[in-house]
Amino acid sequence: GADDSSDSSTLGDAAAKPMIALVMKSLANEFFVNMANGAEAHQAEHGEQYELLVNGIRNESDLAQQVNLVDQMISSGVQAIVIAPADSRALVPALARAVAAGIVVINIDNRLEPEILEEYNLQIPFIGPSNREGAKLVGDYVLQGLDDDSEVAILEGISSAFNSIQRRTGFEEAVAQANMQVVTLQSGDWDQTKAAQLTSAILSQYPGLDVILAANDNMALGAASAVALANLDHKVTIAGFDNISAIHPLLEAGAVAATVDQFGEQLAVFGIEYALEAVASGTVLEDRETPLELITAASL
Amino acid sequence: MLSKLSLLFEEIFIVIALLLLILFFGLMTENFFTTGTLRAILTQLPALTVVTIGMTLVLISGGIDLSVGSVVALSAGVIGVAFTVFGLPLPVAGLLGILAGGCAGLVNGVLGSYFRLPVFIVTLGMLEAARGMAYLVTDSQTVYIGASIQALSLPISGIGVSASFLISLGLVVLAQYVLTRTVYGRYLIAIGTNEQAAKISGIRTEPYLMWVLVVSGLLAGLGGLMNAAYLAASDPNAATGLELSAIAAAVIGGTSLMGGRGSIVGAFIGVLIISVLQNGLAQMGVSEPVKRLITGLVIILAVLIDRWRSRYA
Amino acid sequence: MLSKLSLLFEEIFIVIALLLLILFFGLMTENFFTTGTLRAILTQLPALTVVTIGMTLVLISGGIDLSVGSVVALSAGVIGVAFTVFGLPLPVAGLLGILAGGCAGLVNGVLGSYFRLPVFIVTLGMLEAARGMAYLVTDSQTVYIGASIQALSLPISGIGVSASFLISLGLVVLAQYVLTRTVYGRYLIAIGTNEQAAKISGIRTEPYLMWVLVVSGLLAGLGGLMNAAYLAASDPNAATGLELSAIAAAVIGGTSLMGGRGSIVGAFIGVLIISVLQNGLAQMGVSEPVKRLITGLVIILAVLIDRWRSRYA
Amino acid sequence: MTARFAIEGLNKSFAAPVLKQVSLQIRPGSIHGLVGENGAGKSTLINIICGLLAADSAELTLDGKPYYPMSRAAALAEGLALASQELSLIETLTVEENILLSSLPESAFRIDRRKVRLQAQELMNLVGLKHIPPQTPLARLRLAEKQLVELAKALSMPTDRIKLLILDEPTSALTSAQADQIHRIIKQRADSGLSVIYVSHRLDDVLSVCDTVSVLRDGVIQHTAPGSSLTSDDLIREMSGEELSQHNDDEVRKIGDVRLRVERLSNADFPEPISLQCHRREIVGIAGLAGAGRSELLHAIYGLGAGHQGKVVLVEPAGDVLIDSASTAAKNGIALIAEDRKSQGIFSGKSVSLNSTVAGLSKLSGNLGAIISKREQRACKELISRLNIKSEGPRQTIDRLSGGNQQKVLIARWLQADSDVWLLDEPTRGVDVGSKLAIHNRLRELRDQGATMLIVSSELEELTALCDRILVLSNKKAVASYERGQWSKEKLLAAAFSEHKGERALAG
Ligand SMILES: Nc1ncnc2c1ncn2[C@@H]1O[C@H](COP(=O)(O)OP(=O)(O)OP(=O)(O)O)[C@@H](O)[C@H]1O
Ligand SMILES: Nc1ncnc2c1ncn2[C@@H]1O[C@H](COP(=O)(O)OP(=O)(O)OP(=O)(O)O)[C@@H](O)[C@H]1O
Ligand SMILES: [Mg+2]
Ligand SMILES: [Mg+2]
Repeated sequence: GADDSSDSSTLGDAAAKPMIALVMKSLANEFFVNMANGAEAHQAEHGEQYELLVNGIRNESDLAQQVNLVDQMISSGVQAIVIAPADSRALVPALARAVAAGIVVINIDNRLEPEILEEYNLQIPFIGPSNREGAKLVGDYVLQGLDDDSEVAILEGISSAFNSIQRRTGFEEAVAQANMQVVTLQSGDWDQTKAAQLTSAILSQYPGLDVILAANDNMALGAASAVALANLDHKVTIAGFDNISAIHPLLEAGAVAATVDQFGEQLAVFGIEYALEAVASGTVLEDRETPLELITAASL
Repeated sequence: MLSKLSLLFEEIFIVIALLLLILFFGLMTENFFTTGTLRAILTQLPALTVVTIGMTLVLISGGIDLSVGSVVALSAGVIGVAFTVFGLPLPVAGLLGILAGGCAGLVNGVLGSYFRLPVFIVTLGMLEAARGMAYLVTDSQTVYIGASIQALSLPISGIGVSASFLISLGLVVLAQYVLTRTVYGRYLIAIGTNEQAAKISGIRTEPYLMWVLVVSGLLAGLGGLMNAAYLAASDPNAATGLELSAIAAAVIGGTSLMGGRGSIVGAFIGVLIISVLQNGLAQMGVSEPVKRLITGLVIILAVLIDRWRSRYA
Repeated sequence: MLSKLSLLFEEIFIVIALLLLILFFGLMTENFFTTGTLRAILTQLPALTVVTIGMTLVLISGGIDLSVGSVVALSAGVIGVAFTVFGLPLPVAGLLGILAGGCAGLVNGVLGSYFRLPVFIVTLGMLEAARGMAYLVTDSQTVYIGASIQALSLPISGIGVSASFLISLGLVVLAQYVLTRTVYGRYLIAIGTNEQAAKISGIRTEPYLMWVLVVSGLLAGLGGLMNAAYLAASDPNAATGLELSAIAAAVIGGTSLMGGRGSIVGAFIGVLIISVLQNGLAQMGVSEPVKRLITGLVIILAVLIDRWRSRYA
Repeated sequence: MTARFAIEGLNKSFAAPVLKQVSLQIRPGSIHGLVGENGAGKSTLINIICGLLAADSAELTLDGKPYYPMSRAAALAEGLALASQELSLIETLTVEENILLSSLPESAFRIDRRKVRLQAQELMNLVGLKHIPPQTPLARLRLAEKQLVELAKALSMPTDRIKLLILDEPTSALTSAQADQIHRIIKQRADSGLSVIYVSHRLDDVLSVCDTVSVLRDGVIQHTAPGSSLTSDDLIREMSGEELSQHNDDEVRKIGDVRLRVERLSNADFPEPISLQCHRREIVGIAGLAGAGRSELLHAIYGLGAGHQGKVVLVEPAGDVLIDSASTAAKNGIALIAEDRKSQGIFSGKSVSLNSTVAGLSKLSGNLGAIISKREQRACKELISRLNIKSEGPRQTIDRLSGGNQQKVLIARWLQADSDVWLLDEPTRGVDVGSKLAIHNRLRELRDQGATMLIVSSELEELTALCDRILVLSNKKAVASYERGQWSKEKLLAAAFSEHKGERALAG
């Protein structure tokens, strides 16, 4: 640390080597950890091009803390902020402050609401997948071939979170298209234990339940363990989202039918590359949607 | 005989609260009175139960342990990594997890007892630190352990309940026995009531105040094992906020936050109330806001009912 | 004169802890000593500060208020909905939010004081219930309020600090004044130290115990307003776990969890420590596990340093 | 003459009736003494008068008007000042704030510090606390000083508002010199028209101070008569229903071998090393003024606190045992009954059973520390009857016992632990005369069975009645030691004052 500070004591140096801040949601969540790891690996390879500062919030729903982080990044003099906003509206004013301070802002993962961007007269490019399409993709896959009268339960994340709403909507579209019924929709707060407890209760209320669509893999894991413990006489099909490594054994064993990969590792890297370009060129870039891939036992 | 009856009487109001709750859910949902529900409740009880036992003991000694939730996650993480990464046999991995909990408890205990720091703050620090360590050992990733560990959570054939459940029940009985029938328990109560008077009565208070936090740590470690067995995985984010549930269960069961008064059996009934509540609300499938509102009301109602105890007993 | 010096001395160790922390981050990061950092800290302080003032008063009276985090969210939610859905002018909406906090505090206060329920449990119930209500009023969605409310959070030109900050600083001074210079403050300390003795001295304890929770509720409501102003939005998930930060700040600042002892100025320094810690860690960009570990250690170190006070003062 | 305050037909029951048809008249300017055994109901009566408890039925009149206080605050507003037996002081506030707590002078929303200091200082001078700065935190004070603060607090009400001053055992922790000073103040106030209710177990004081005395026995007023027409024997007879004879063993007895050796013991508060030897079958008294360091000496011997130098050795047949902590002390048969019963003695909210057996649990437990409840029950019942503790049984919470009976429970605790070295700090504070003699006899019995005792008492009579030898402390130094037969009250007092230069305020 001491060397760095003497290095970059002159403004010229700092300008020559831009500092990019990656502001994440919970760094305790595997998906974002992977994203951060991808970014750090990229920086290690391109160390001569830029410096990277990675920060996340303690708790995915703590908006104030993320706003804080943005302010702190502004004050630590970064050239660009690549952000996965915890909320699509509340982060806009803070990012407006960043833009006003001459910082390039790139939006990844969770799209900022266009209306509010307009109100602030901002153009912030978005790079990321469509959570809704991803949910629809995995939903379509697991529901195909099941009877029309199948009972479906949806475990959503924190109900107010943008991703959670998007994924829930995608799931609901898939269920509607398959002409099935959502018997219950409850929030497992993205949490494995909570999802397991919810699933146990749902299974005693709806003993004939056929499908559980979980808005992330942690909740899918929880649901799978609850199903294993419930001693059922029929199979329950489970879908997840995110493709974390712990889900692979369950995919192989067939306990979980499918999940979706959004290539989180590359997501941040895309964002950083965009940011570098924008810093160099001084122009604002277009939005870009990143790919999604359905993961099943076969594709492992 | 008489003393046993009056003991029952002490818990009677809280048992009534539990029965009312069960009745309520029985009326509100279709399938509440089924073996499925019973089974669901019995499989999820053990972890909260063992953690609550430790918490109750700590509260009786006049302290508090805010770190239990993080310690559960740490222990689960240690177990997952020991088993999958280092390939240790499950019993060894499980033991390591429990010991990790014990170490966290030891740090709490030494700082709180011998350094005389406020336990609230020490364990609040440990809440952060143990969670950080849980992330470190698991590399912030959920570790899938596999079905083998679920044996602990699966009903033993012939008995119909799981090993986890039997262990937690055994610990309830043991802890209640120690608390009410042994010198250690009596000393704990004395220390929680008036530490200075306990010292003058010849009780070495420091070791007791230390050990009760170590026990709480060990039990949280065991809770981590049970949580991992329940999930067949270890989740570094597990058990966030568990400390508040454990305290609520203890207090609903008649434990005083001022120290010196409490009952393990009461706390267990508190755990039952919380589990029935969670399960019932999930079966009703009401929305999250309504769940929160009802949970809040039930917590307050339970102590309101318990208040009658002090009036009529 | 002498009493003022000794008052300064009482806080001196904790001020030293703060300075050490600042020094540490100054050495570890490049841009810590900039106006930007100061500004970031100053804009985020107010909400935690006002909530901590209420918490400190409650702790001094011998109680605790676990519901503050949820009440902040409820108040913010009420403000957002009143402004955007019902189209009320901002000042009215803000007042409604503060009043919503006051109502939550009133329920806490009546149950805790007149019904004599344990405050820990009552406010734990309120923690759930108020969060539920926050979800209900906002329909579980972040309500975007708009730039107009941010005026409260933006530096006033010429002064360089925001209205929120000035208000919170004013409240620190006011609360410290009330605590140390008025009869109410002395009575609060008396009740927190020994409620029975206070009663024998002719103090009506119930109204005090009720009002202190109402005040905490009102301040949490104000915290909600400040949170909304900061975010330009009201977030029903806001301020989760804020109660623990507020308690930590108060205790770091020398407030006793057993009641009867505490200082608002000390608590404010506790808030500064927590803010500087968060900011500094973010600027260092260390990983989440390490952040957790350091946060835990600093909390414990701060009280360890504070321990010297009782030894040498 | 009409009564200032009158009680007619007052009844109060808890589990059992405590006060039955109590009637009292208190004239303006009269000091009305109230005496009775521990648990007779004196404090209960006072709590009712002061609005802290509600009577089941009663007619109360104050200055001819009906008076039914709903709370202590209401009673205070009517002009009833109280010095409570269980001290109503706040440890975290300063002395001056405590004294004026009920009526802190304000100006413009803030406490008027200058007025507080002036008013408090005046009251402190009055009760003999001149030597303490008014801003001292109360927690730094000794018990006796606290009791004086409680008195100053009761006297703080302006003379034109105060109608009745109630003193519940106001001198129990004071030396006789301090008590005399208090009595002078009370008499002065009474001469100017104040009515006083005065409760005490020091019967001679009651007789010399009070113009009227009422005796309460088992919740019934037995007798009310002018103080001048009574003797303390009369009072004892009315209180207990039987004759009591104080017995002073005058002969010099033969003591046993050395049991406890204190060798050059000193600590931070106690710079001058003290050496001392106590024998089997010996009672050693420790005399001194308030603050002489008597309590501290007992605490240091018992191994409490830190930073001690020198050593304390218990002589055992099997070899000497070094006492370095309270738990080694307790384990080796040393008992300490501390001065402040409430904070250092009882386990409040717990049963008589827990309180009486906590130090001797090992005797009641079998393998692995399991308590055998039959033994426990039996032991507790035995203790209750042996010490004549007035309670509903082992399961009653100790807070509901009267003060004197709580004291007996503490003695029971160490009896149960089979202690044979006893360190007793004011062992009969707040104990009625009958029980006091019973405790004395109990202590003599223990001594005859071979016990060693060190007794601190502010009552010289108690020391001269019990002790074989009296050690005098003055200003934290051991200044003299007298064997039975060598001492006189004058000698003891002179020694006690010898090192306290310029602190005469304590003696009055
Ligand atoms: N709250 C209570 N509940 C039950 N019994 C009580 C309660 N308070 C007092 N008693 C009982 O009432 C009786 C009278 O107690 P009180 O304190 O009035 O005695 P006292 O005359 O003041 O004795 P002492 O001289 O020891 O202070 C005692 O037997 C006591 O056990
Ligand atoms: N300055 C002080 N600050 C705090 N505590 C003190 C101070 N002086 C004495 N004490 C405590 O007060 C208690 C009694 O003190 P000490 O032994 O000096 O008095 P004593 O001779 O027993 O007189 P008394 O009759 O008043 O009890 C002890 O427990 C001691 O620790
Ligand atoms: Mg009494
Ligand atoms: Mg003493």
